[in-house]
Amino acid sequence: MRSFLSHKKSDYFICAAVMLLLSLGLLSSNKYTLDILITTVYFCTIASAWNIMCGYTGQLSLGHGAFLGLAQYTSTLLYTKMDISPWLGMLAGGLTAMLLALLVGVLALRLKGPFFALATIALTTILEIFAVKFDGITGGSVGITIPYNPSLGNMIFKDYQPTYFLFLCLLALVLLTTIYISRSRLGSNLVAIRENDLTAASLGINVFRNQLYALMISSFFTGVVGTLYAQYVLFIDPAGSFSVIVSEKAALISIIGGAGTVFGPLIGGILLAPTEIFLRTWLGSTYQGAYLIVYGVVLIFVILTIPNGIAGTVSAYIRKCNCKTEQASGDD
Amino acid sequence: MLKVTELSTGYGENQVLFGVSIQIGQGEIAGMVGSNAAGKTTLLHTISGVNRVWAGKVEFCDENITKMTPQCRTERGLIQCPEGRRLFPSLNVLENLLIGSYSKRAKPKRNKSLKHVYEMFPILFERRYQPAGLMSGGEQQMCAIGRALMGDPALLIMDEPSLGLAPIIVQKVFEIIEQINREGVTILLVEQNVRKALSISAHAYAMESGKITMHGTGKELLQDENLRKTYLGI
Amino acid sequence: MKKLSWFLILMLASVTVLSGCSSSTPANTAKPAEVIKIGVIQPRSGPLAVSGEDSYWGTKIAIDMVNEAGGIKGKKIEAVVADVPNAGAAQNEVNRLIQNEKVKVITGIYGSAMAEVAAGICNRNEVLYWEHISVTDRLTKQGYKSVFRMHINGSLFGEQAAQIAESYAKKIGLDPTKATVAVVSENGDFGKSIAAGVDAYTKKAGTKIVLNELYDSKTTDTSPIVLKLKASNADIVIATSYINDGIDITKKSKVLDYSPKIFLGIGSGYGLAAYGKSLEKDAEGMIDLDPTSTPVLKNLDPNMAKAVEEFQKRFKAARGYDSPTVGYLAWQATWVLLNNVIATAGGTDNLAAMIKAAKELDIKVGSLPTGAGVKFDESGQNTRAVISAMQWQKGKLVTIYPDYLANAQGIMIPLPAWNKR
Amino acid sequence: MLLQLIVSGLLLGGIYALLSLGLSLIFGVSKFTNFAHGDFVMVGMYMAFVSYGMFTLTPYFSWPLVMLGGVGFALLLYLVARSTIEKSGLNQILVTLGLSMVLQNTVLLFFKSDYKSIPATFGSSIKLGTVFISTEMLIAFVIAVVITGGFFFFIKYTDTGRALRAVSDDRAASKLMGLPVNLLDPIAFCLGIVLACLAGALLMTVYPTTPTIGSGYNLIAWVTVVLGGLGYLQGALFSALLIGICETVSGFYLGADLRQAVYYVLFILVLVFRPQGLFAGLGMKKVKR
Amino acid sequence: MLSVQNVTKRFGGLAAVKDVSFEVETGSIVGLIGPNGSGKTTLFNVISGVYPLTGGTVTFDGRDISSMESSRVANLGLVRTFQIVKPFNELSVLDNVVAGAFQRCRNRDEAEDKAMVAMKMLDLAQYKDTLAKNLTLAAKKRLEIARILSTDPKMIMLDEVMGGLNPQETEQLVETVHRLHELGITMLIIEHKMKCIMELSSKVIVLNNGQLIAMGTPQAVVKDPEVIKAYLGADYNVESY
Repeated sequence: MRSFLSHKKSDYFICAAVMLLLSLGLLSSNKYTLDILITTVYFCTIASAWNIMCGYTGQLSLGHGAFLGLAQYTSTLLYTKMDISPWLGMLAGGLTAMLLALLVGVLALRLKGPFFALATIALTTILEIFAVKFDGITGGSVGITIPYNPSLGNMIFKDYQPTYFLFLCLLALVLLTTIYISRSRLGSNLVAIRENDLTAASLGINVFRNQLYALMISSFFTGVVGTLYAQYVLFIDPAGSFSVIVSEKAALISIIGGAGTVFGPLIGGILLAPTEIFLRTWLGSTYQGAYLIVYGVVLIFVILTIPNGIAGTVSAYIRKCNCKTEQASGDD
Repeated sequence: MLKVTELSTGYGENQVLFGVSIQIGQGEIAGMVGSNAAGKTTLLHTISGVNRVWAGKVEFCDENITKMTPQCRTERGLIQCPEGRRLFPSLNVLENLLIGSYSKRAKPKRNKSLKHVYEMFPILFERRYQPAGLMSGGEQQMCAIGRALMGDPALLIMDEPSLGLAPIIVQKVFEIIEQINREGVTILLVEQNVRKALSISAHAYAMESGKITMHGTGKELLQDENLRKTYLGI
Repeated sequence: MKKLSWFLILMLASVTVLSGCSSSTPANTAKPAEVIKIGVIQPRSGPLAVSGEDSYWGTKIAIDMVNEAGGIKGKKIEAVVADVPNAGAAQNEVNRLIQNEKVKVITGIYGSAMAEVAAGICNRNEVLYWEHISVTDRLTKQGYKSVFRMHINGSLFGEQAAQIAESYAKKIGLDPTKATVAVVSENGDFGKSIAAGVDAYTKKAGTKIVLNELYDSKTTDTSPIVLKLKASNADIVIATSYINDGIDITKKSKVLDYSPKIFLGIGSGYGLAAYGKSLEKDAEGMIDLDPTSTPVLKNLDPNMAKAVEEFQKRFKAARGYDSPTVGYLAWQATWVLLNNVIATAGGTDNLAAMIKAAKELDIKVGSLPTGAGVKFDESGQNTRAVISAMQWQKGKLVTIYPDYLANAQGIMIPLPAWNKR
Repeated sequence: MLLQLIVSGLLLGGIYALLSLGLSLIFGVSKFTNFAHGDFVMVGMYMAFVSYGMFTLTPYFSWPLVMLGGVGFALLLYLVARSTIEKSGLNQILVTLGLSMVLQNTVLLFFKSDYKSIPATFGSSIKLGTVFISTEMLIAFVIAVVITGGFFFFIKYTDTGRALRAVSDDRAASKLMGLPVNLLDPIAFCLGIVLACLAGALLMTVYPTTPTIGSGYNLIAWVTVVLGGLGYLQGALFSALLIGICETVSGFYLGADLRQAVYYVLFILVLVFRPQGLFAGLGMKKVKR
Repeated sequence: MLSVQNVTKRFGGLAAVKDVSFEVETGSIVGLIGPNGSGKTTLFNVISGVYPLTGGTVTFDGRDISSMESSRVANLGLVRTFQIVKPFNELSVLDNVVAGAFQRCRNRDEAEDKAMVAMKMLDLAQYKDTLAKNLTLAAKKRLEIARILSTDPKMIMLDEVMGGLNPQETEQLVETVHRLHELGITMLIIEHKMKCIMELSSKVIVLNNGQLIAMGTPQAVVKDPEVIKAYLGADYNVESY
């Protein structure tokens, strides 16, 4: 698995192919189809952003909802209270998320395994409580409805295609960043840290600083995609924004798809996001919660049988084949 | 008593032992020497059943125990006193000793064994309510040996019992080992203290790179010019 | 790597086909509308599922009853049902209903976050959105043309609650300007908007609020809240709670021997069957402010009375207990929607006609089982929605206020100490 | 007033102790990270509810049934999670998150999402000076204390208890000593989950339940375990009481909507600045990395 | 190049290394030997910054590195291997070495080239795409060396790289170490195989119970009665062999 470091052209090729395929959705004008696609791409993007930090360094964050929510509130408040265009708000949101990441990183990155996960969950919950408490600024638990004034400057559109297009651009950006990182020193350092932080440090890799960079990049993209989603749904509230569930989903999608691979989160998102929607539509109105049982069982099954995720397992298989052919032809 | 035939094992894809065969007779002290990473501890772990056997056979008292779980082996009196003591630091001395007699084999004799251990190591009685982690190295080693004795061993495997101890304590440890042996317990002793180990061993093996390179009586090995070379690598 | 890309492409293709399928199958039903399709959305999984499910059954029974009576102008009503546990799902499902199921009317939804999203999309797509429960003021304050709310909004709710408190205060000889009020509310939108309404009204009336405390409804132990109430020593307590915390506040009041002169509970916290069931004798005398769930059938129009009776029967059969307030609210909202709006507009094809029909509705207060009437203001808010005071008497919830809805006399006002109850 | 708050908090903390002891035990012995622990509290609550519904047994009497059910659920958890023990903690978290999803929604499917509660048996209180003590809570507390006492007796003085502590100290050495680690794992799971279920049954006497109630308890359990020091059972006990008191006191003085924030902040601070827990250093060895 | 002065490291009350002082001259190979548990690896950990030291100073290349983090020590050009091999198991051999090479390179191609040089030197080139966990122990040990080699070190510390290898593999590795030495890399080597130490090092330091008991040429050290006692037992009769 994780041979991504040595593949370059094929990564760009796959990336382009996937984007091309996904952009076929732009031909549709059916808002439901587009909504499914948007939701899918949204989760792909969040999961990919999550993957930059957690997939590559092996730290399990269940608190990306904190970055998401903070960015959503930043951009929405800038837009609704100060009339600053979401285009700027998006950037501001990403940056505030990054600042939060800096704080979280300094405090919590020395924690490992379940404790990092728990600390991030606690952080998300604390932010949710504060968002509810300080209702003078945040509107409290009622949330904020973003007025529907479609225009390019407001990043609100009558049809869903432009929004979808923006989501696609963002996904492409995150994927390209991931490919770039995976080939860069940062990426190499991160996987080294994931495999063994002590050894990594002995090679001269500053464990803390590299993880912090990754967390900041990851949170930036999480924030940006969060603000875009807020402009799409036109509504934010503490429970929805600072949601541990969203963080959990990002993690599960990445891991099922294959954490620490460029395309794992993409595969996970494309498989799981629509599945969830269809299961909910299919079972949700007849048996309460049944779709989540199915979802949960699938998760357990995948994690127990293919812990490296789909992409990991597939590329391990490919590697095996390659090795065989190499041996057969006896090259090197 | 213990017969290991052509044993191979390893970790992951790395083979560590390559067809090791040893044999220990009833009531004797068998010594095993070899440099670091020669595979001694791996062999002992495999005999105790913690490592899976890749190939070969382990027999104990004429019974094939190759695939038995560690606890089944303890039930048969195959007890290990591990390298580095490995006491349970948050348990007190008494509790550590009692853990030694967890097996069905040892439980009925618990009180007798405990008395015996206290007699052998009066210091343990004095410190019986002290957390084991807070004792000195020598005391810890006594406790570890005591714990092993609580299991009513037929064969006691001792992995580096003198490791990291002051010379005077080392002397004492070897006296104890001989004493235990006199009481009828067969002993497999792995030691870095070659001279001592070989001088009390009836039978001895030297191991290198996962293979047995020499065997004979303790005296023979001790006088063998090759041992010094092998062991010191000169 | 090539294989990986093939795998990806294959997957994408299958997903596209899947989504294509789901969007194309319902499109086949483009045959002449023999049925009238209505979107019914409720949170039926997730944390709001309790009341979501109750309100679903309210809506479903109303639709069934209309269908059994021959439908509207001979056409049967078809409910297209969706589970909407959160705002994201609302976005998705409402779009599905509008785009693929081609519904022109959507009714729901109970939860306010989902209502916000659903109402926005419906308005943009020129679909009638008929809210039956969510109380957040803002829903009807955004200039939406096709959004109507049958239920009372939060600030009106709070105002009426404060009014009721005032009248009871007068009854026991308290001077409203000298009485002290303590307000505790769960910190969700429900509690907050009601607290704001109470606040506004008491300011007008000159009553002093000595404690205005918010708390998290997920809280497990409410004794600090009760202790705060006790410390505030207020004459009147207005508490907005969900069921879990509502039960616990009452339990803790008893444990800590706290009884204010008047205790008014608001919302599902004090009115659900579970409240009476788990508190048994201790529920006696507790007052719940909400639209009534014990309609006085004899006060209603005979036809309506018959329908309500039928509803009560069916609800009990379906859910195993008497309908709580949300059931009635959902049922009556759907009932009005079908019989008074869609029937008048002659179907759902013409939005303008439906809006006109809704705006022209003029049903006097007391005509619907919860005592409400219907008259929408410009924003689409029903101005004739009312709340009433219900009281637990002998294990049952009876309505004691206002008089035209009352089926019993209020007891234990002011509340006696716990050991004298 | 403060005294009243502390007493209320203590009573609550007594019940929290049960769930955090269970979590601490499983984490200590099997090094298993259970993120579904709170859901077993929820399951325990439903078991108590069902026993009341079917046999009108109050939780004071239905606990044997709850224990039996708890063993069943523990074995289910063990079965699902067995292959992840001694492996990546990440997978343990994910598997238990998945399990939590399944448990919550299975309960939802069978019991619907309504709040279920059972009527109070006493519903009265005892007055001690200026302090009121709820009879229900007091009895629940006493039962919790008895169970905790029994648990500590078991863990301290029985062979199995000692073996559990030994495994928790040094898993590899325990194997070498011939302790039946494969058997002790399910025993730890059973004990831990049964404690959680019992906590649920006791909570059922005071609070209503709903399928999603477990997540809150899960976080509380983890907060207590971390505050108490990992795998350090007495620590979990003390910090459970502390959390209980913290909840009531901060709820009163800071505002009821900030009470959770208080102990989450405390939790993060302890994690970051004192990862060995609040009570470490009292003759306990430090947690190794 | 490396100067260790009065270094002490305690764990709790236990002194694992007591007041050890020695020098490693630029361009030399120094052997560090001693029986099990004598504190050799602890000394490595203290020098490389894995543990903070309790007392004394460590100077490398003229800079005080006593309280430096291990990553900074490595950046200065002092890197080490671990006694128990710690390859990045899930990465290919190339990626393992690239992780080291990246510490001195900006872009990947450069890093890969550098890694390939190191891998060729250690006979690993043919395993380029193999996952590190699938290597043999000998190859893993070489991988460790290749990985630190690719960081352009001034000095490397090898912790029992010959341990567990068969004579043939040992032979090859000794040769490799010789070649590295010819490149001008200073080395400090922990080794149990005295033969290797004798062949490689110009100076040998002997630790026992955390204390330095002998220092000198290998030939002198193996004849030192203290050393023989430490290794073979206190009452081992020196004359008797």
